[in-house]
Amino acid sequence: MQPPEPQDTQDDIRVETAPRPGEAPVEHALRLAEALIFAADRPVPLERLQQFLPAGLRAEAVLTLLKARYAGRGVELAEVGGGYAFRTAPDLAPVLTKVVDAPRRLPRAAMEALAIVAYHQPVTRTEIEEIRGASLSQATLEALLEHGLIAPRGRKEVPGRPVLWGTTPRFLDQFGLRALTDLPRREELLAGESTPGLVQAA
Amino acid sequence: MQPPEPQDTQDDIRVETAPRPGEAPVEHALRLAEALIFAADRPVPLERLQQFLPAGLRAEAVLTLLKARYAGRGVELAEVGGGYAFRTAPDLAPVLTKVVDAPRRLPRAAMEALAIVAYHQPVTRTEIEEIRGASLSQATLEALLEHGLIAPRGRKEVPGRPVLWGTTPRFLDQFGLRALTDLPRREELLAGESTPGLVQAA
Amino acid sequence: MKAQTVNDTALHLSLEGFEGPLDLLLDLARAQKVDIAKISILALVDQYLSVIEGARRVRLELAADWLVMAAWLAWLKSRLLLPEDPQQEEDAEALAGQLAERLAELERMRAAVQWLSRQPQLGHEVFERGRPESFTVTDRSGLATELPPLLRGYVDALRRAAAKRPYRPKQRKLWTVQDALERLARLIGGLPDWGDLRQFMPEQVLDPVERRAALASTLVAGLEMAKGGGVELRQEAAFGPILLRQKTGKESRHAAA
Repeated sequence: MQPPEPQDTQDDIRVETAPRPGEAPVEHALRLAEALIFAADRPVPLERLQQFLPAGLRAEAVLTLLKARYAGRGVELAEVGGGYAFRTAPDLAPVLTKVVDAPRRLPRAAMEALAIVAYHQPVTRTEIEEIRGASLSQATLEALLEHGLIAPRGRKEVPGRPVLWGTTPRFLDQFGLRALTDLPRREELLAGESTPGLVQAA
Repeated sequence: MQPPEPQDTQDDIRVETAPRPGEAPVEHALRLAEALIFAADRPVPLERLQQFLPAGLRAEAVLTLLKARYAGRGVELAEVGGGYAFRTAPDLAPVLTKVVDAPRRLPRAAMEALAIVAYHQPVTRTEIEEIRGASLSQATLEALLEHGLIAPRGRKEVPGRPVLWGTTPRFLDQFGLRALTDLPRREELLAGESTPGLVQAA
Repeated sequence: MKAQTVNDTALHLSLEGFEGPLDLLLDLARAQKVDIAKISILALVDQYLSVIEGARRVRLELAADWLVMAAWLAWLKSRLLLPEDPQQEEDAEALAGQLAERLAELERMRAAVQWLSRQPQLGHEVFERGRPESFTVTDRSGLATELPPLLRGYVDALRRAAAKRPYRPKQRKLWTVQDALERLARLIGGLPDWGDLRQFMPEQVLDPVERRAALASTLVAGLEMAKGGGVELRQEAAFGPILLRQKTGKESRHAAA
């Protein structure tokens, strides 16, 4: 029996196991990383894995090995927003959608609003509407919130103090991005876009 | 996030994906089985997998190969409850287990009984009941014993020779006391109270 | 949904399916040129206005924002074509530039949607583990204890027990006449002379009420013994001490009341 301690007892404690007899430390680390990421219900941050590794082993190195081991398999190691996760190979999707019910795809208005939040965050609802040139329905906003793709990021210090919206790690995970910088740069979005000088031929 | 498997509606639909260029049919079946079992929210029965395999391939054979591929790894293919599922290797589960302390509180009756033992020890169960003005359940007494907070201190030489109870060192430890004398005196607790019964009860 | 053929001469364009003036403008601009940055604002204005006119012929009521945009574009066109002074022309060009930039930004966001839609999406093209395992174990064996609840429990218990007990006045231990008779009979023999009645009272009685009762009992006992002739009593003054002695032979036989 331990005295009361309502905190996680392991977040700041290094936990290590010895490799099994005849098992190389790297192999043991690989097995641990594999089990940890496999079991988790969300991407595992690098630091979380590092906690379980002996001092000499870097989590990045272990993950690189693990990624190589899973390359080309039915399940692959992916780096997504917030950490590492196993994901099924995209070419197998036609079969998997028969087994696992896919959530409904986002409607066009929601995708546009999401793209605007991703590129203009933090951004208010009014600003989204200005960019789209159309009003944003409450249902659309709620769909994005419900999917956990956007979240409030404080308020804008203007009259009315409207909520500012930003994307979540779940957004990155949803689209297989490691970070927002994985998105194409704004200037690259329009093919052949040059400096927007207006040619005003009458 | 996933709605339940739409099992019944699709049992008779055969969906196959073609092997990728240069991929052996067996290798493709392995990848498919791997992804299918990974993504399913329940163990995958043999027949379900068979549905997605080309006519010449037996699901048993594919699963035997897959099992061999995962043998000794951090994650293993296990046959559980009517189907196949991935499961963390048993030797790693304890390492990954995170213990969250959620200490319980003593119920009120136990707390009162414990306080009476602390102030009146050595004391019989009947005496505790008299002081509390309420009966003391066996469960309450046992809870205190189980937590090691009280212990027998001989018997009272009256008819029936009832057990006398006293507090333990663990009691002091649990409440952060160096000695019983660290407890406030009864008069300090009841300062300013002149209920006649109280004097008698003491 | 967008059944349209953008053509300078004949425009058969329905507003259905457009999400607002900007959406329509962008569609018109796209038809004009591949590079959105190089569109002709004047041509765009003409196209927009003719679409709106066409729509008004079919349907009188048009949402206000379509008309506001039409009015603004007509004004912009007039400024671009017939500036009253060079300063106004500059302003008009800046406004036209802003419009072009708004259209370009909307186009960029549409491109971003395209890009995102091509990404393998979780739950559509790639799947996460269907049945994650949890390695979190809740240890409930510990005991949360603090001293204050213990002390409060004690006080509560005592208070509750006290409240339950019915109030009984303290029982008085009264010195009965019988007690006094016994004590007098035992002590009087050892007294050589007159003694104060109070000497024969029990020493252990300290409560004032009980002392007065004992005094009364002792007096009654003395009178009782005097009646039998065993002792005699005397009081020199009102409220003075009452004296008492064993009766000896035929001597004085006055008794005090």
